[in-house]
Amino acid sequence: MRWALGLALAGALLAAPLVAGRYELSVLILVFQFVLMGQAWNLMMGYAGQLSLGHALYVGLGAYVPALLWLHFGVSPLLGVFAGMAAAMLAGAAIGWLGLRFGIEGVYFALLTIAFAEITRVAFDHLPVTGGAGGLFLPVTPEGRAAWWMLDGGPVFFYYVTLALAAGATGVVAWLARSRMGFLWRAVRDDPVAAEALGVNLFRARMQAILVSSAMASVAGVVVAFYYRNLFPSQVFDMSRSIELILAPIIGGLGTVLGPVVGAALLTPAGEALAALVHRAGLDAPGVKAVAYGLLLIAVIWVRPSGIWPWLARRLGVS
Amino acid sequence: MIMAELLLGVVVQGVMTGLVYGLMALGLSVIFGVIRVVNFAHGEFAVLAMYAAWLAHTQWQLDPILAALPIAAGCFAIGYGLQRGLVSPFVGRAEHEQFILLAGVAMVLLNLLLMGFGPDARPVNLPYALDSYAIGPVILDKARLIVAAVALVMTGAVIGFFRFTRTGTAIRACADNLLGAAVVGLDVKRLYALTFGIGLACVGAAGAMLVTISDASPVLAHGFTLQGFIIVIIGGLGSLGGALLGGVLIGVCEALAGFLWQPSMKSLFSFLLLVAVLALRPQGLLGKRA
Amino acid sequence: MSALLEVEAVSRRFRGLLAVDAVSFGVDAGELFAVIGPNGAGKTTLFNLIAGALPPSAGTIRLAGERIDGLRPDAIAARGVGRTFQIVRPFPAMTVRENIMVGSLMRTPHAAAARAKADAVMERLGFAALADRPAASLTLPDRKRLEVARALATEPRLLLLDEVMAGLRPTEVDAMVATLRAINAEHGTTIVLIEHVMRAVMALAGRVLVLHHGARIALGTPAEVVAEPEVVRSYLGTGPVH
Amino acid sequence: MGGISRRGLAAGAAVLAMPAIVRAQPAVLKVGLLLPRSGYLAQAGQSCHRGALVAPRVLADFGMRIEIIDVDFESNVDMARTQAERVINAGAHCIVGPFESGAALAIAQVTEQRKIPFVVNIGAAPQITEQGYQYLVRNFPTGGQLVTNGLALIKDLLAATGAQPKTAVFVHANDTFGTAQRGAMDALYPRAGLPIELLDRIAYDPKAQDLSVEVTKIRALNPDVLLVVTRSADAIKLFRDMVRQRFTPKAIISPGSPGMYDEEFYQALGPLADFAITNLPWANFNAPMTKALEAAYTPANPRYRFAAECFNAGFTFEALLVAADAHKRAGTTDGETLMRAVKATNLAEHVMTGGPIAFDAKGQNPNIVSASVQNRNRTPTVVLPASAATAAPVLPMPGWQGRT
Repeated sequence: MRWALGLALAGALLAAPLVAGRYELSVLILVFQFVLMGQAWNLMMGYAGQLSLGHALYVGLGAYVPALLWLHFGVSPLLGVFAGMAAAMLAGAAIGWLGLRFGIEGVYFALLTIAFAEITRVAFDHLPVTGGAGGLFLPVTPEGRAAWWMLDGGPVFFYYVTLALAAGATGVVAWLARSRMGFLWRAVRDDPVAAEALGVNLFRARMQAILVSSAMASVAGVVVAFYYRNLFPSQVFDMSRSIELILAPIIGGLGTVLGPVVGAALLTPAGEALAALVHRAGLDAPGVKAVAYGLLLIAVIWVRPSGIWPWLARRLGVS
Repeated sequence: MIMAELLLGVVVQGVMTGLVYGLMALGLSVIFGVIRVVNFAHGEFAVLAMYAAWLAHTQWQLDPILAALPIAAGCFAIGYGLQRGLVSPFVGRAEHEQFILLAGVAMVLLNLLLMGFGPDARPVNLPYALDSYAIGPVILDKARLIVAAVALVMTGAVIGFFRFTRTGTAIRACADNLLGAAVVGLDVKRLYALTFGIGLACVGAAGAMLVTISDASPVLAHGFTLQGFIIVIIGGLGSLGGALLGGVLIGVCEALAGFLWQPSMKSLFSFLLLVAVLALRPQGLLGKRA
Repeated sequence: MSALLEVEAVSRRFRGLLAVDAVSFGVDAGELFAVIGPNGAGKTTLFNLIAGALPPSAGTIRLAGERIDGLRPDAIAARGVGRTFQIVRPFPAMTVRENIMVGSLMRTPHAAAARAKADAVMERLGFAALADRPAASLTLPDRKRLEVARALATEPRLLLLDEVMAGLRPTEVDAMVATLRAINAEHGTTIVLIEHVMRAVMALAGRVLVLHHGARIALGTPAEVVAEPEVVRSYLGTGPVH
Repeated sequence: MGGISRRGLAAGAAVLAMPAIVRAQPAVLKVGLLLPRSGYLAQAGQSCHRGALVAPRVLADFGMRIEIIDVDFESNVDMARTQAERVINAGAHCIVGPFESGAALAIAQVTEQRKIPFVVNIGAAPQITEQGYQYLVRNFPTGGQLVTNGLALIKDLLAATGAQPKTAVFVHANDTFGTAQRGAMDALYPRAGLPIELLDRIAYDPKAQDLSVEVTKIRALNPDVLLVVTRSADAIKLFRDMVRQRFTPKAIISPGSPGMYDEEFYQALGPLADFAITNLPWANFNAPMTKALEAAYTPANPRYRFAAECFNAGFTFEALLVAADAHKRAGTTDGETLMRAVKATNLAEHVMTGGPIAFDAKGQNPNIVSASVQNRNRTPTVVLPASAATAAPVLPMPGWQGRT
């Protein structure tokens, strides 16, 4: 039953471009991006219990580094992604080291992550090599000459790229959740003192979580850079980005493999549907949609504080 | 000599601006310090108060400094109701759940304000808004001077309330030892609602005062929240004097960085200051060690 | 037999209060050893010093001849010291089996092996039926057993048990005593336990250390220490009431 | 590129040669109008939107029929892209918007792939027309063009008034637009041949709550002229603090930026807003189409003055005009044909200052010229070029004190 359901879903996702229009694909591409970023955040917060409100930093570095490498040296983003990963992990290591070395936890740690994202934003606003606040622009190749190894292509191409990345991220989370590392992270999240008494090295466990999470988030950056083909520090590193990407995992269900998937699959289309609904109802006042979206968030967290997926899984009997 | 005079002027400006920042952060500190809930809708409520002050001025020619009192009262009621009706079940729950709740509140409030007042900044033009005093090389604006003075008085009043009134003492007891407070029969829910109300009243008064310096506009909200958050952490969780001190530190730090360095990079320095405080004195400058 | 654990003149001070006062004792490998004393005698602090949760203010602690004082708790655990907490600390969002697997994963990198090990430990402690329950839903006695199971799963040389019998019914106490005895016999696991349930102490411990106000006031077989007048005065409460 | 313009010409010729029966008006042109009407760009987005709202009526009077499908992309690039797709699904034959360069480039990829014309109303990043997009045109100057024209007008201002300022400081917001302008200034100022020494360039954070230190810094340099690139909220703060710190430059001139002509600027500053000068494309009030737009705009937006809003409203209207005119000439809503017609645009009759609207091979309109607009009695007033001027420029500006 479970396998049949999973296979049917996989088949539907693979076949979607045959039936879905471009608009639907563009929404799905967004969904997959949010799944990827949400899974990265889910690993760090949901599994290792470290609250980050600065994940835009890793996404942003993952966007800028491959973009710059491609722009200046013609390096394929398929290679550049690893450089972006390294940069993001370096930033994660710095934040993690500070936080762990000085015992900065909880809300304080969250603020530390915000501080680093903001510091990076201001720094990038002033770096000439990144185009500063004026932005970094990736040239567009004419249609027909788009090269997949340069991560260039139409919506169907990006649909499959983001689908693969989202599925890969979910697979990695599923694997990690059952691995030794995942167990230790969850132990540290639930009770660091007890975990340490059993022999878990807190520093190492938490650092691993930060590094894996920042690396995964940086992959989403490559898509941001090469899908939109322009980067501005004030957009890429903005705190609202960090906040946007944590909504799906929380609403879907933190610390579960499918929570971020369910969250993204509900929230992004919900936002689109609200926009369309508001338009159709003739309530074309700017802000109506955001009010409705805010009320939706309040309602969901009120009714299902631990997220929709754990509840749904119980109802479906697939927990 | 000229440089020294200029620097003195810049530092004084930083202190004044910082006191305004501190005043803005006071309400966040009250709520965060007692209920341990980060009010992510902090900035939105400040903007709400700014619009209220704008309305009071355009409709009834009420000076924002006078309007601050009824606006604070209104915000108190909103805060009390909000805690009772919405936030209460989330007290003591995971931070991310509180976060989503209040981020949702912020989103609703901000966009209601956008729908109600539009995106254009709403100015309150007061006869004294552009007055300033020159004391030697230092120039002091009248509006900032008034707001800074109110910041000091208000902080004193709130500290006094928490120290010398029965309710205030009871609220502090809740903050220090929740279980103990419940055991000795304090109505924690009511006290928390009062605290949220008082916190929002501070935000309301601060927002109302702020229109003497800055125009009401929805785009301000995010900045207020983030800055308030930083100031509270730097000053020390639950320390009201700390909020003021944190504000002044940020104000002076940004003013000096802006003057001696590039102004567009000044926020960088407040974040670096924050990182330094987190690392070296995580409980904040005036906070008690946990 | 050589001493597995050697505690020498260990003290711990909390802001002027001497919680552990120059305590010395040794525990031999394979021994069953109890620490008793009235509330506030410093028993749990002593455990925290041995397990590394607190650094001692003075003195040395050796495990199999190597100094372990000042090491981090995880390093001490890695050397084979398992402990339980008096105020239980389960991993609430994880199931009972997963809780125990965290322990067994300290000795194997493979989740499957760790799972098998966890199942064996659960079987041994008699709560295999609870394997898939979230730890947060357990009753207090079951949580105490979970503490023991989790520590056991790390295959410790030295097991520090902090009041694991408290709240158990007499039959359950007997079962736990039997289990600990069996573990001790089969694996040669050295067990040091803090216990208020005298029935268990008498049945289990070969030697007993008595602490009072942080200081050692007696050390010997259960029968010996019970006979000490000072122990009786301080602990058993048969002396004059102060 | 030459090939493209040849193709464009051929297409234009083909359109002209079509028999009249085919050129009969098909169904109305549906235009997807993407603007940031909420979020952090809401002020500008709604300002543009006000101009667009009256456009169908005005265009109808000129014999062009359009229908607007409104979309608010919430100042969010993700939304800009998905909404572009949605609005095309909803039947839009072309897209107009989006006020912001990042969103423009996100939308451009959609329109390029779907072969739908995209007319950029406002967005100054030079890269928009440097990316080789075939389905994009921009009826708005690039940052470089703005600054070039802006600096040339400063020269004219000095000549017209006889003012001889010696020094200047350039102050700009460190955002996308401000940084682009800074880059243009760095490149162009030395070659502009202005007899004014540029003492320093100061970048400020547009998110800053307070600009008093920035003003202290300017005051310490004591320049004769303040060159500014701002947005209105920052401009208001800057002016208030100059008044408080009693610093009066001889002139405050923007070489091409919003800020000092927005309605909220006048509302907030009253008489203090006067005499500031902005050099940028402006509505040509002598043009019949401008008069028609103003006549429609004023009753529809009683709370806003067309004189203060004509920049956003004018460029947004013109973008719609470009689409409507192309549709009229092409006689079809088919994307490819429509785009050929857009590229062949040659509109002598329009709203903003400058020559006829036409696009070069890259899709850029090179014919836009700036005017010098000075605030007089809280109204932006064209003072240069003389041909369009309704008043003479005043330099140096009077002090803050005693203004009414």
